[in-house]
Amino acid sequence: MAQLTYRESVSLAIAQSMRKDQKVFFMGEDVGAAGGVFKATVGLLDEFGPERIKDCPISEQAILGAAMGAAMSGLRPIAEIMFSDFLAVCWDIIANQIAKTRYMSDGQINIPLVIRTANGGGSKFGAQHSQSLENWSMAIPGLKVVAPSSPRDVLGLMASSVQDPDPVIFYEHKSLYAMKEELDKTDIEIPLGQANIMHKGNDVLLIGLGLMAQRAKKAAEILKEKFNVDATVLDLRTLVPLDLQSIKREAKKCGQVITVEENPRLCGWGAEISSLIIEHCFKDLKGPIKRITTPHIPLPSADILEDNTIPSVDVIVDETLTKLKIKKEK
Amino acid sequence: MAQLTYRESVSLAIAQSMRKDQKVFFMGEDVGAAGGVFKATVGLLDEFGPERIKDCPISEQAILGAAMGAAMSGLRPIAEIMFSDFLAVCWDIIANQIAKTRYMSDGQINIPLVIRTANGGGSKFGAQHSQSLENWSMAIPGLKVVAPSSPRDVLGLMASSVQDPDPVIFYEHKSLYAMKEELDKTDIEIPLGQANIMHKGNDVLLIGLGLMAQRAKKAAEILKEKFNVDATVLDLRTLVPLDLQSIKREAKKCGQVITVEENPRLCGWGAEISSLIIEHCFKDLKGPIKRITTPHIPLPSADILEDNTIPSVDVIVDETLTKLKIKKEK
Amino acid sequence: MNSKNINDDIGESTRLKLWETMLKLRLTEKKAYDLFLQNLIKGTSHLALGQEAIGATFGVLLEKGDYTFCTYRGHNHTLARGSSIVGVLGELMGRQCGLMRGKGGSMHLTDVENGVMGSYAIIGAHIPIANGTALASQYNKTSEVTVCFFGDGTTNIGAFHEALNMAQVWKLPIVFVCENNLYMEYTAIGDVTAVEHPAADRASAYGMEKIIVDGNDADEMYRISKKAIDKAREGNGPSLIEAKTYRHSGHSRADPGKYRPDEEVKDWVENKDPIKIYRQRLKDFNINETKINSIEEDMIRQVEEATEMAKSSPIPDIKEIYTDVWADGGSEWHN
Amino acid sequence: MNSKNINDDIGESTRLKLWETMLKLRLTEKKAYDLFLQNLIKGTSHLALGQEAIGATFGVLLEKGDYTFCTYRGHNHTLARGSSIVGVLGELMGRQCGLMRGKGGSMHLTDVENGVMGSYAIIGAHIPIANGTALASQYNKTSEVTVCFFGDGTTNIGAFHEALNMAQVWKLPIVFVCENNLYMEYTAIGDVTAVEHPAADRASAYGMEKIIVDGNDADEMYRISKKAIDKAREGNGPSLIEAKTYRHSGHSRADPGKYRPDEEVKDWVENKDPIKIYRQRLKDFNINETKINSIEEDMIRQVEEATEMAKSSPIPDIKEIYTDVWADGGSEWHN
Ligand SMILES: Cc1ncc(C[n+]2csc(CCOP(=O)(O)OP(=O)(O)O)c2C)c(N)n1
Ligand SMILES: Cc1ncc(C[n+]2csc(CCOP(=O)(O)OP(=O)(O)O)c2C)c(N)n1
Ligand SMILES: [Mg+2]
Ligand SMILES: [Mg+2]
Repeated sequence: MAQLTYRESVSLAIAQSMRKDQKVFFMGEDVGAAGGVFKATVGLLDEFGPERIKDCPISEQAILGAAMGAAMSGLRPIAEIMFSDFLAVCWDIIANQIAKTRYMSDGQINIPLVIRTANGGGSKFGAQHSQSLENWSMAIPGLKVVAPSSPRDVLGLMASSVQDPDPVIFYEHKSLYAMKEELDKTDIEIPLGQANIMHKGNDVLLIGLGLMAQRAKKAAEILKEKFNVDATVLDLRTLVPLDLQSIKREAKKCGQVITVEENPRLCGWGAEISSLIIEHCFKDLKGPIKRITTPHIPLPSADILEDNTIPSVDVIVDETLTKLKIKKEK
Repeated sequence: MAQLTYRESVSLAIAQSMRKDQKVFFMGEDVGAAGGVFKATVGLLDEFGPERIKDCPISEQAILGAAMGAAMSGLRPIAEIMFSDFLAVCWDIIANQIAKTRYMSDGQINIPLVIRTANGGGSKFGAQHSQSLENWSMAIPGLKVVAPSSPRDVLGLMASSVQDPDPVIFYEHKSLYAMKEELDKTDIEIPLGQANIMHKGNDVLLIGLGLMAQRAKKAAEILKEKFNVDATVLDLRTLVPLDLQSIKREAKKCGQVITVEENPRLCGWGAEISSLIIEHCFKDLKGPIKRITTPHIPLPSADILEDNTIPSVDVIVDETLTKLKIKKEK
Repeated sequence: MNSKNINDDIGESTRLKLWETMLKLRLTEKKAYDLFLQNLIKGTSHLALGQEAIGATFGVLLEKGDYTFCTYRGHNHTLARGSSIVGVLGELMGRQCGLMRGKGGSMHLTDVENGVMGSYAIIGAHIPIANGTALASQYNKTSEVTVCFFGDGTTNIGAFHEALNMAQVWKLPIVFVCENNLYMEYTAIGDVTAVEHPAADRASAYGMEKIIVDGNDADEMYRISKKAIDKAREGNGPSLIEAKTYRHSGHSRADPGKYRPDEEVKDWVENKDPIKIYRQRLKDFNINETKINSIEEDMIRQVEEATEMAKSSPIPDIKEIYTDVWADGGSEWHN
Repeated sequence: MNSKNINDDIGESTRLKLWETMLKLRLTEKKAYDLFLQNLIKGTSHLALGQEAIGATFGVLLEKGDYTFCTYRGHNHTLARGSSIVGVLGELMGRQCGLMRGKGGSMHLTDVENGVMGSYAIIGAHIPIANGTALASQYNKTSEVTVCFFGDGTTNIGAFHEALNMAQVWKLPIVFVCENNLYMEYTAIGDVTAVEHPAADRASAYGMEKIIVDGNDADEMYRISKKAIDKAREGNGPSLIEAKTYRHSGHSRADPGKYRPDEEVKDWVENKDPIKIYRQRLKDFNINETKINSIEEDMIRQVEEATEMAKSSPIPDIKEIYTDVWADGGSEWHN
């Protein structure tokens, strides 16, 4: 039995992958000697040395370019982009190069690499250090998209991501780094494309990702306890590949669906899931699909503003009750 | 009466804006002396000189940065990004700076600028010069998103975009540059957020944008002529602001909805429209919303491959018939 | 340098302005640090204690209408331009009285009234943007100068390169100021940079002059910066200044700065502190000690008063979440 | 230079290889031009007629296993590494026999078997990527060298800057080759660049040596490039070479190149054509004219044969659209 934080799971997951496969190395800004700004890579430099843990200049294009090229010649790099917001400065390398090169080369080139990045809000870091950007990468053909919601999932999904022969963007949630979990073993694998049922029920399906999956789970507990509402909570875990089977099955079972997104409204992943459910489960739906999202605005910084912008457990509970036409006074 | 190509409309629209307002200037790569790679800015340098028509180095971040800063101090720049695919190399300036600065500054800073770019496929340019990327900018709060489908719309929407006090990404479709239209006047304005009904009918609503709006219109003509199907074709024209009123009204009227997107499937604008229609018109729908999109792949280059990847008029016709359960042999 | 022996090209009143400005910066940031410890400031915050001479110099030299662009480590540069202490501390505390009423936070201080065209939290992004206000001045044939501050680590990012080239090609009225505090976040700049002087050794790549200055000596900063500003204002194009300095504290709130050798920190704090240096300098120039001290006392009082004002300012109304995305004041994305 | 007077450090067999390779490049691209006119090549295409000496040199110098990265103007560099003419022409024509069976097109020629790690159509993007294969060689302690080709205009984009700095910091085994053909697309490089030599004048910003070479003289190219390759292979880090050259035709298919002064074009085509220069050079070294001519005739025949093969190759099956997005060979994004 080990008690691990999400943060510790990251470094352990990287270490486990590196121990198994000499081809795996890790690079990023301030990741080695300093152990990363989120302290999620502490200890790696000591164990693996500077050849496998590489501190980089502030040059995100150069970092991901080098990672891509190394992957093209058979290595398996893990590259850190400190905050997901900075994906924008290297977006060409990601969206136009890493994602498309396999296809354009007619399969001559494989790019087995993992880009891990700290994603999401809750830290009052303001609009340029708090975004939830899973949808950016979901929109790009050729990228796999992973967003673990617990220490266990970090371990299991990182192991699979590193072994995956395709490029993976691995979104770690900043507000989950401190989360703790008891684990009976740490050497686990969770296949990409397998959603996780975090709570079971027949009344309504809540679909979440990352922090929002955890909040949906808490909401489901409150809904059960206080309002006798039975919700299924589905943590998608990966957006690409998408566990469409589970989505369809649970949506059909419940007939009422709510997606819970941390990103701003327009073109979020919830829109895609919503359109898929419409396509595949139209007849089984008892009502419109509700999307809970952050409003379509940049994220504000002050406590009270940020707290009231990102969907909270209370908001999820309230919106679920509204959707099911249940009065809160119950 | 003037007959204008879409290409000529671009330079005329810019010229008209520049004649009216000394604050407007234009910058980009190879736009001045050469008149642009698509010859869409021919003549501007001659009329306005090098101080208002600025040829730039290959430095997209510097180009949009300068445009942003100039807009912050009250000018109204129009900046060209030669192909929309290159938005990726300056995505940080667009998504993190241009889009967010007004909000972060609590409204102290306005950024009235237009970024125009050649978008879309059809030219066999391959995966890095053919993308349809309206959805990238739709996902970013703080950006307005415009995509004209005709010479008239280029004129009217460019005029409004340049006058708009907020940043606008203006997607011109490469495959429409040669399109001609008779116009009785050229000094027109079309407000942002006003969709265009290109064809009227009650059986099915086809929602398109850019080239896909034109193809949907052709499909509607064939559907009428050959299959007696009455389709409404709604050209969204702008994704932000979105003409939600027209979408709702037409969706309710028809009860059957198809979106026609040129972008790859996941998180395209069609997903958002689909989820909005579900939210607002659930009871009026007679069947699931169908999304016609490019498959979720990078765009291939060879004629036959590209032609069979981007939704064609035939595909739109066929998918509409399938949706309405009409046999093609009719 | 024995200041008594040189001709006083700067003069007492300017020196006292430099002194006052440096104190404003130092004392406000020290207060910000206290407020963290009291948990009245949330989020992150990047102090520039020890780097005051640089921002202060430009604060004194620039004119109304001139533009400045700075980074997340921008409290100094903002205060130096004349922004109110309460506006800065209020923003850090997320209060209604904050420069952006809590919307932007410590990394995005903006005060257009005072020419502070924003603080930018993504490395390098503001350098091309700063070219834009300079371009506007050139386009309008007006004489404002734009100044853009950034760190040593920032010289390795692409936007830096693009912006410096463009500025020179167009001969823009701009001064680029690299504050070389020897570290990016926790990594020594020398470990990740191909040249010794991350900015100055690159100046020639943009056809610019190599300029290195002791950024902790306000007089030296003043002289060099004045030249660059004058050059820009006279239409003679951009300059790139590398100012050597050091931050006394860690990179950001959470960082104890342990990656730096103790002796190095000690040397900079004890022997090269710009405030200490300048206090001595004022004495060397025989400036009346009561003046020196009363400016300090006055500033201490101003900072205390501003702190109390900020503390008593209400938190923003949550309706503010939905304002000012668009120029119409709202956040609607549909009609 | 009077070649007869210098010691022949290159030797006949290498010279004939250079000759043969340059002809392969020239004749294939000329054929590509004919095929456009016949509308057998769609889309766009960027010829490098006149720039053959550069790619050819590296083709001759590099060893199996070495990596090259080039741009949309990359037919030359691809052919020079040993890729088949039919594979290149086939790809331009969108045929099954194309290097990527029509999926990539003329701007993305890739032939991993021959070390051609792709052609990249977004300016500058491939420079950081090229660092990656060099990093892999360093990591694996193997001795391959990576070579990265790009144009003069590319030196103004951010990725160039980031990549050159990183290469030097890590002492990567890579050679950067800037083919300065004096123009970006239609704009003279001098109009948009702060320095005279867009690459060489920036070398010092990355702690590298300033190297300028006549890119139309294959012997000069050979000597300079050999040094740089040897340096990289011996673990002594990167080099940046600026090779002066000129493209005979417009930027791309649609471009008549009218922005260039007639005399300038004429001078380069008539007096500085690398093929003409080298034909004379071979003669100066008393190489048997029959050899020279038979290599040429042989290459003409090879190109003709390849053209016929490519023409008769089928167009790809439309099922190909859905293959090879993922390493499993398919394009499914869900389970
Ligand atoms: C594009 C980008 N990459 C990384 C970061 C994270 N980051 C914030 S500050 C910093 C160090 C900057 O160093 P320097 O330019 O020397 O400025 P200083 O903090 O020393 O003032 C880094 C890497 C960022 N904000 N943006
Ligand atoms: C990021 C980006 N911006 C602009 C372009 C359009 N473009 C294609 S080639 C080219 C000129 C490149 O000039 P240079 O680097 O000198 O190479 P050359 O074409 O002369 O070989 C430009 C601007 C592009 N492909 N990518
Ligand atoms: Mg620093
Ligand atoms: Mg060139």
